[in-house]
Amino acid sequence: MNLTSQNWAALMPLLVPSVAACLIPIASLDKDQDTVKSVRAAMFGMALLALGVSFFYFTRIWATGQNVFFSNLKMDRLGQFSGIFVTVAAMMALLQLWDHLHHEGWMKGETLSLLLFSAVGMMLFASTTNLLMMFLGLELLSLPLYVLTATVRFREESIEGGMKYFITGAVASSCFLMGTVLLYGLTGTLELDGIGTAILTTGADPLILVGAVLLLMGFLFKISAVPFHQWTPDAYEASPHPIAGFMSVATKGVAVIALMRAFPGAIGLHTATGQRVGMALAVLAAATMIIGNLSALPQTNVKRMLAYSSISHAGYLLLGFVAGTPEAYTGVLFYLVIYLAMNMAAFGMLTAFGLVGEHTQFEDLRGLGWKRPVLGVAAVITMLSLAGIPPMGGFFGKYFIFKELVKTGHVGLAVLGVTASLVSVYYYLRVVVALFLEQPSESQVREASEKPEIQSFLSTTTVLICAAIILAGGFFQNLLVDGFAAKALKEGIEILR
Amino acid sequence: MQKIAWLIPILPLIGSAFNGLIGKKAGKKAVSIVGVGTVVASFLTALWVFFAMKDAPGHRLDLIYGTWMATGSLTVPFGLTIDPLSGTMMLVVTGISALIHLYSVGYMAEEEGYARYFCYLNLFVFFMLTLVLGNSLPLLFVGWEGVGLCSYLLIGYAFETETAPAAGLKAFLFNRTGDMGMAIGMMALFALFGTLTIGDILNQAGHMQAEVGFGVLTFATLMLFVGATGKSAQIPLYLWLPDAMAGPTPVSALIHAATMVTSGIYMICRLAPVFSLTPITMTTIAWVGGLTALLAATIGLVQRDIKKVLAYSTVSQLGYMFLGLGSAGFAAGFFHVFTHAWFKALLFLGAGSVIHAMHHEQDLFRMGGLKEKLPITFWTMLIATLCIMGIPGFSGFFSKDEILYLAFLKSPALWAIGLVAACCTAFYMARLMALAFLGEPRDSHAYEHAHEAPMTMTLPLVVLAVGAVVAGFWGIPKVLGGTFAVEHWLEPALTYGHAEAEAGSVHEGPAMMLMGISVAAAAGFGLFGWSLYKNGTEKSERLAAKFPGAHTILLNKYFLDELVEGYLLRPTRWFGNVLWKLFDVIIIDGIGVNLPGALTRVAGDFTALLQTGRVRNYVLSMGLGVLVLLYIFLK
Amino acid sequence: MTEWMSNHLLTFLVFAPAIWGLLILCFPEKQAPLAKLLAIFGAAGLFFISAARLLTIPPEGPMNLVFAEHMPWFSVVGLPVEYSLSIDGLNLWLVLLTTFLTPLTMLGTYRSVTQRAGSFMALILILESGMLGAFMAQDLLFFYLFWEAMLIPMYFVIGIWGGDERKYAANKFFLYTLSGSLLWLVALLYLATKAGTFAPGIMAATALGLPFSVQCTLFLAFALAFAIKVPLFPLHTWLPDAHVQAPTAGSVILAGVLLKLGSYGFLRFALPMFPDAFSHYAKPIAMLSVIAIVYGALVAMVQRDIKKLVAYSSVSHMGFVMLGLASMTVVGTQGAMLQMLNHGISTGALFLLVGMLYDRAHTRMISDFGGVASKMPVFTTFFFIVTLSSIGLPLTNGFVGEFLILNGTYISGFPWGRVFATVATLGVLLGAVYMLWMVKKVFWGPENPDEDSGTQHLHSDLSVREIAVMVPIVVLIFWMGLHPRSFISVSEQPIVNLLHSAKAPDPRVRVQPMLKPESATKDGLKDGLAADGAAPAAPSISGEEVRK
Amino acid sequence: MFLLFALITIIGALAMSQQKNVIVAGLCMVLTFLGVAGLFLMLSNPVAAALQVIVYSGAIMVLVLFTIMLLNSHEEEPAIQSRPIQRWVGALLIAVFGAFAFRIVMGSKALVDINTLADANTAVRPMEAMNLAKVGEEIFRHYLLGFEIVGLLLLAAMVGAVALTKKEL
Amino acid sequence: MGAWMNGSLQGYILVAMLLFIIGLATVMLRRTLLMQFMGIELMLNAANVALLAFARFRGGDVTGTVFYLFILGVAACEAAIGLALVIALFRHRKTTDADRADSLRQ
Repeated sequence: MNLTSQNWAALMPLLVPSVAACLIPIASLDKDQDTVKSVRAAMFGMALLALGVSFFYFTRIWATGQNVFFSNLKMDRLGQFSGIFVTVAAMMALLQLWDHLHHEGWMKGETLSLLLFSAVGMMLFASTTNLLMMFLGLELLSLPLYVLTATVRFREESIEGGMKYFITGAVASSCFLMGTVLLYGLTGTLELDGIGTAILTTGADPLILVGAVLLLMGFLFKISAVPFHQWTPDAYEASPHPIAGFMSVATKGVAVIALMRAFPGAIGLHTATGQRVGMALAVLAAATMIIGNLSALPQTNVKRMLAYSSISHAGYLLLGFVAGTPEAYTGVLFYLVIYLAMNMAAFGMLTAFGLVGEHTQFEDLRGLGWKRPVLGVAAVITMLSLAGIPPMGGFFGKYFIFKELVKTGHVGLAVLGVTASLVSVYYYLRVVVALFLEQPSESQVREASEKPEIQSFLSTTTVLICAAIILAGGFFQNLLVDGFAAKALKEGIEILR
Repeated sequence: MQKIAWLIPILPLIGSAFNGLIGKKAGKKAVSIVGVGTVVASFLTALWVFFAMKDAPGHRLDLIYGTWMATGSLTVPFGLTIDPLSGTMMLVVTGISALIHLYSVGYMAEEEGYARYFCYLNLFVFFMLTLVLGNSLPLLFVGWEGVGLCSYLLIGYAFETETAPAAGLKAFLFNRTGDMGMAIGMMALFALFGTLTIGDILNQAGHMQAEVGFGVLTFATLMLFVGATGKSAQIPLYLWLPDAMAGPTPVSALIHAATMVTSGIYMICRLAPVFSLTPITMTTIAWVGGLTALLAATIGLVQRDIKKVLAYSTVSQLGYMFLGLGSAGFAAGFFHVFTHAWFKALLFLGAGSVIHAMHHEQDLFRMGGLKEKLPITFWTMLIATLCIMGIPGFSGFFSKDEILYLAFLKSPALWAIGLVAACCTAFYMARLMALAFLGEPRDSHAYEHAHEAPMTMTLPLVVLAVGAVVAGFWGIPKVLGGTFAVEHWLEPALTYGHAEAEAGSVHEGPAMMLMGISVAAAAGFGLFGWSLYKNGTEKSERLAAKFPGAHTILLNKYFLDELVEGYLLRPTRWFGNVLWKLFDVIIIDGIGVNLPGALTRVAGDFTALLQTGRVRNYVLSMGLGVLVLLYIFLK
Repeated sequence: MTEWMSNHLLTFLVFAPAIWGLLILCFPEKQAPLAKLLAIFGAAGLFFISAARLLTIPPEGPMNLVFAEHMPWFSVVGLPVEYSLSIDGLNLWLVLLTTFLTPLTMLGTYRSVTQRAGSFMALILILESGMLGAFMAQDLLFFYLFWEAMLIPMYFVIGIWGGDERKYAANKFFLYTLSGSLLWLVALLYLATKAGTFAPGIMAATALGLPFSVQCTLFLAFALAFAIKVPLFPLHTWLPDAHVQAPTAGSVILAGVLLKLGSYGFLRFALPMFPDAFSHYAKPIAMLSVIAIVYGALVAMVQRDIKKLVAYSSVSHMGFVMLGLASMTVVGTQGAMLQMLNHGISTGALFLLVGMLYDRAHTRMISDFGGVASKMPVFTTFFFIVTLSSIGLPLTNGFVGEFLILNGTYISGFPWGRVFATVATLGVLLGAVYMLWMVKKVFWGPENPDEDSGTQHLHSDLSVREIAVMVPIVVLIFWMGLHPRSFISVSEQPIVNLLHSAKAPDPRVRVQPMLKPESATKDGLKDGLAADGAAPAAPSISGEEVRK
Repeated sequence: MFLLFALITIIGALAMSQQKNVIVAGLCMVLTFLGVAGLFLMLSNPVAAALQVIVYSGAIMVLVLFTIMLLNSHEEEPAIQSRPIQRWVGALLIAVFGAFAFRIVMGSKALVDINTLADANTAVRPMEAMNLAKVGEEIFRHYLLGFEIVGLLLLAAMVGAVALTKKEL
Repeated sequence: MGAWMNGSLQGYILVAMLLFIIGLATVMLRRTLLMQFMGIELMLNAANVALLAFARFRGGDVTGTVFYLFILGVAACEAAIGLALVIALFRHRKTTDADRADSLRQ
């Protein structure tokens, strides 16, 4: 088998992290890794380097504007977009993980390896149109995440969260698989395009629709749309903060992109099936926004709040699918970029403030903003962006989606969306209130004085970078949209034409 | 050269600014010079302008200095109008003000807030002159509200006491209630005429027919009259004036007797051509005036505070003026303003002199026998008393009689009311004089120290006394062979804009008889009061004991203050509280704002409950989700 | 640099404070005095620059958009958004009011904030940017951005430096305001996607083509957002909380400038974009305004906290503004315009003065005072003058505004105009009732003998700094009262055009005043509304309002 | 034959899902797997059948049973809090799904079409048994990446399992 | 019915569906983690049955078998991770009852 340079180019970004993922466990065999920082640094360095190289390759391909491929791996613009997306998220998670694992006092090389595996799975998941490969990508991204959720395994909640994620995730994968099989069986192909054409030509058999439902459910589970969302808060709470951030961002992102490939990309929107998908997504998006936002209100734990918030954001993202115009999908991609920054910053903030273990309640954040003002301001920017207040990027994400929603006549959904985001403002402001408007309790002050100063240079840096991206999304959105998101769509799945 | 008329109001303003900003540092002497000097200068300018006006064609000067407001269809210039009406009023205001400023120099000499006092007083003159001279209703309104403000400030001059600020507040709020009416009236006139310049309004009014029934014009004039009742202390807004006596006595003399309180009458005269188009309003004015005259006079019968007596007397006299106006006797009403200014200012200054001598004792029942100690005061006050009683030869007689005569022409009932009020007036004035100056001293200590006031205070008394005697001869009624010159003089102003001047009132029939009756009644009651109180209070107490009910009612001023407090103020406050605590806090904020918030919270608690923590339930909900999707896809 | 300045004056005005503020935000806590000084100098400098540059406009005569900057900002797939700032007769004085009040507020509260004072000043500067941007923005999305962004610094000002209930108040302020503007956003998007742009002129033209019921719905969405900001009864309940809890500077800015944005929004956008819907809803709006006037006054009357009293008086005064706008007459609208400035000056000054009192006595309860006049004569004088302005005494600014509004409403030609104007006059009376009642309790009478009372804590009269703050305000109070034309003449022509076209039956005339000349020709309205493109002849106004 | 294997499969599955004892349930599942293997045979796919027996019935089930033994928990523990509603909703949902599946499968025209087409084809040219060589060629020609990914997946699972259960932390 | 005896496509698909639903029911209704785990295995197997049936009736498509092999691998991986998680949880709680692991909720 001869591999052309194009094939290599498509393969390299996946290959490098895979190799690193295989090597890291070997390094972690070193017994001294608990005590010798250099070993840890070497492992982190290796992982970071691998991701960095991968990122570099992606940007290289992006710069040339080629659509490279290897077998079923389609590194088109959309794939490159998701690759950049995943590598950035993974790198940020890695940087935060360094701090977090030091705060938690537990460090294992396997974690890094699994993170890389998962990242590879994500890249694959989002850059193939073959359902079989998609399934494999799904499994490759999910299985390490189950374990990553349970990383801090001396905490029983951690294991519990992993277990819950595993069971629900396995059911969802099985459904995805069953859907794939049904579609394969009834259309005779595993390629999404072929399936789409077959549906168009032969019409939608009920069994094909069942297959489509099961497939859709697999995506929606990863996007954590209601009612497939219930694993989300538990898994996020269980996992280390950077992993939770990574899960919320990267998993959701690639699931959205994969869904984009599957539905508007293959089945098409104006077919009868496509319209059904739109209707279904409208219902679920509404439910997701409502339940996600409402459930976030009474939370006392910041991580759970952020989990519900990520659910509600899934609702906004799905609204873009409901609108279904090319502009709306561009908006969705833009939203994803901002969402990456927002959630990595939100979870990174917890790491950067040095909150560990059970101490992720709102009370634990009290007065921290004044203690570390720069970080506090970044956190505020993040929260306001999550709430969709201009001039933060989060507003424009919502703006692009709602605009198309209104344009396509879904005014009711748009009203629901803005109302939901009004509710969300309340709980995001609670973070702001805790950071800046409240004084720490006396016991907290005492505890803080006993503990050594928190070292979190890396995670702070990531949070600041994220805040910068958020602000850039607020002021230079045309750069992001036209230069990045729209290109990914236009030259990606051709739905812009 | 007439353009310098702007100096007339501005000079006192300069004085006020000087006294207010640097008066305290400059010392009392400088304050006195500036305070009095600017008003005197203003008076002299006014005289000059007055004569210029007399020479002007049509006895009228219209001076425009610029534009105040101009937008859309509304243009309000800064302009002064000097015609016989405003010219006379301007002279009265500046003249009497000058005298009272002079008087104040002596009266207030010991006061801490000397500069502040003169600041306010000068400011008052400025606003009063703006009111008088302003050529448009908004400008008139500036003075209208401004004098109210100065009245508030001067009544509350002793701000560190409990009562004075309260009285000031009361005065201001009653005034403002009237101002509200005034403002509405202005708006109505603006809507009607499309302008607020008095000259233009009167020009247009001249071409209109008298209104039949209750129309827009009647509404406008009634509202303006509401304004007049506030400023000129008529039913139902007169309650503030007696309380206003908490201010220094010169203030009472100037503001609450001679000038400000007559501005209501002045305003109606100013707009006489408009008012004469609305018979309903005119009748209302007459009746309100007559009833006020009676009501206040009866209350005045039993007051113990020397200034309160004079205050009710003022209210009563103002009622007379309105009675006159309402009976279509604009000239007569204004004539009474003119004469009243002299003798009432004199009465107040005299009372001030008494109070000054008695070390701020105001209770008549603690005075007595002051005739020897204060001869100038006594004699000048006696002249004023005779004036107000309406004894022939003194100014009050001429003006009051004209009003009573016109009232009779309007309705005999009004005349009867006026006559009763006149009798009461004669009685309480005689009572006042007798109690204060005759009999034995009832407070020997104060009596010992009593002494005649300094020059600055007695001089104005004398000047005013002369004025009070002479003023009446300006308007000798036709029935006595006079020409009622005042009417002729004011005619250009009162009939301004009318195509043809109305024929002057014709005197005939029972005029002499009516005059005789009223003079006799007044003299009779005066003598009755004199004799009753000449030798102390015993006789009167016996008389009061015979009519305990009436006495209590009168002593408590018909309980009107209590009624206002109980049925107006307290319910308003209660209503405000209800609005705040019930409507604002509970209904809008609670139900409208916090309830949705709380409901959202509860809904959030509920949806969070769905998260049971059991993985089986999670799978179940996923299954339900699939069912929903299947339903949507296969339906 | 100077050339850049003259070409980009508006950009400079909008963003300079924010950038300055961000710089100051970087100062460490220890350098707070320096930071404060720099902030004040910066704000004052901005005022002088703005005044010097903007007041070159000829005071009389017609004026259209005088200072303007337009450039495309982002036009992501379809809907273009413009970076569009301009200053014309409608917002000139509001802009100047903002730049004027900000340094004065900072100076006035120089010593009030002790904790993290540098950050406080910086936030005020950032807030100033937001307000200026909102006043100048001509593109509706751009306007919306500033409108929302402004909430953030204000939220922190209330939330960090506020009173005991500050968290509740700040959250309430934020959520309340946001709740209105989010629905507005949907309406905005609806109209913008129909029009294909956020330029108000074209949007207005589009709106006129929509069915009347849709116009009404859109108008209501606009009105809701603006009415909450104003605040119009019954959407006012955030105001007392926010005012009472906010630190002095916050209250001043809130009352002085922020509230104006609501009425400005009505004038600038809601009225010209939906003229029919506006006149359709003029009666309810006017009725709510009248209720607000009387209601605010009645509730203010029973307040025990001076600040809360002033807050409710704001409700009453802003009711006048809305009444004037609802009258749809030149006189009334001009009155509203002036009343906005008046309220900014007078109520701002009142809050400043209450703040000065609070700084000394640490209480704002009316019952804690009494006889303040003898302790602080200078303060009393200033307070009294401002009170007079607030109750609308002639020759002060308050009178002119209220007078024009009432007259404008009375002659509005609406059947309800006379009744509402008459009832609204009650507000003038009640205004005097609650203000002077409070003045009497606080300033007059014997000194409060209670050891713990506020009066006994007053040890010093106003300092030179505080007098320096109050003097310009007092000067303005009289200037505006004596020569209101220097303030409203610039808005005369725009308002005449606006109302003329709003009432005109000819659709071509109706959207004219909102169209920039170039956009009318360049974009070309698709339905040929601007076919002739000629500016409307200045309509005669004499016959318009006087109805015999 | 088909019916037999199908019944074995279904009955085994049903029995498994109703068993209280986990070990018995595991054994029932082996039965199911064997039934499935039979079905594969019916589908002329002996390779799959063999793998089914070896990997599922052999490896995976042994792993499961091994775990059961390791944990020493055979019996279902008493419920901590009975929530019958959840049970009933679940059961109802399953019933609905069952009925639904039956209706859909029976009503699907596409299945019938494929079936007839296949029958027609078989009539022409008998179905040959699954060819390993062809499978290998398919894997390495078209699904090489997939093959690699499965390899990665196995490695990841191994690393993960080790990370989770390694004795010392 | 005759076709049924010989195994028509519908029959296979029906069996697969039922197997899938029984697996789902096991996950949904049983509390023991291991039972749920076995339910998941059933669901995967259901997919296998359907897959191979389709492959057979689609004219012996080898892709189906390839897919089957991959699923086999995936199932093994899931088994490994799942059992590891069960063991890890058991170490903490000494139970395999899924309902008892509900410290994360709301």
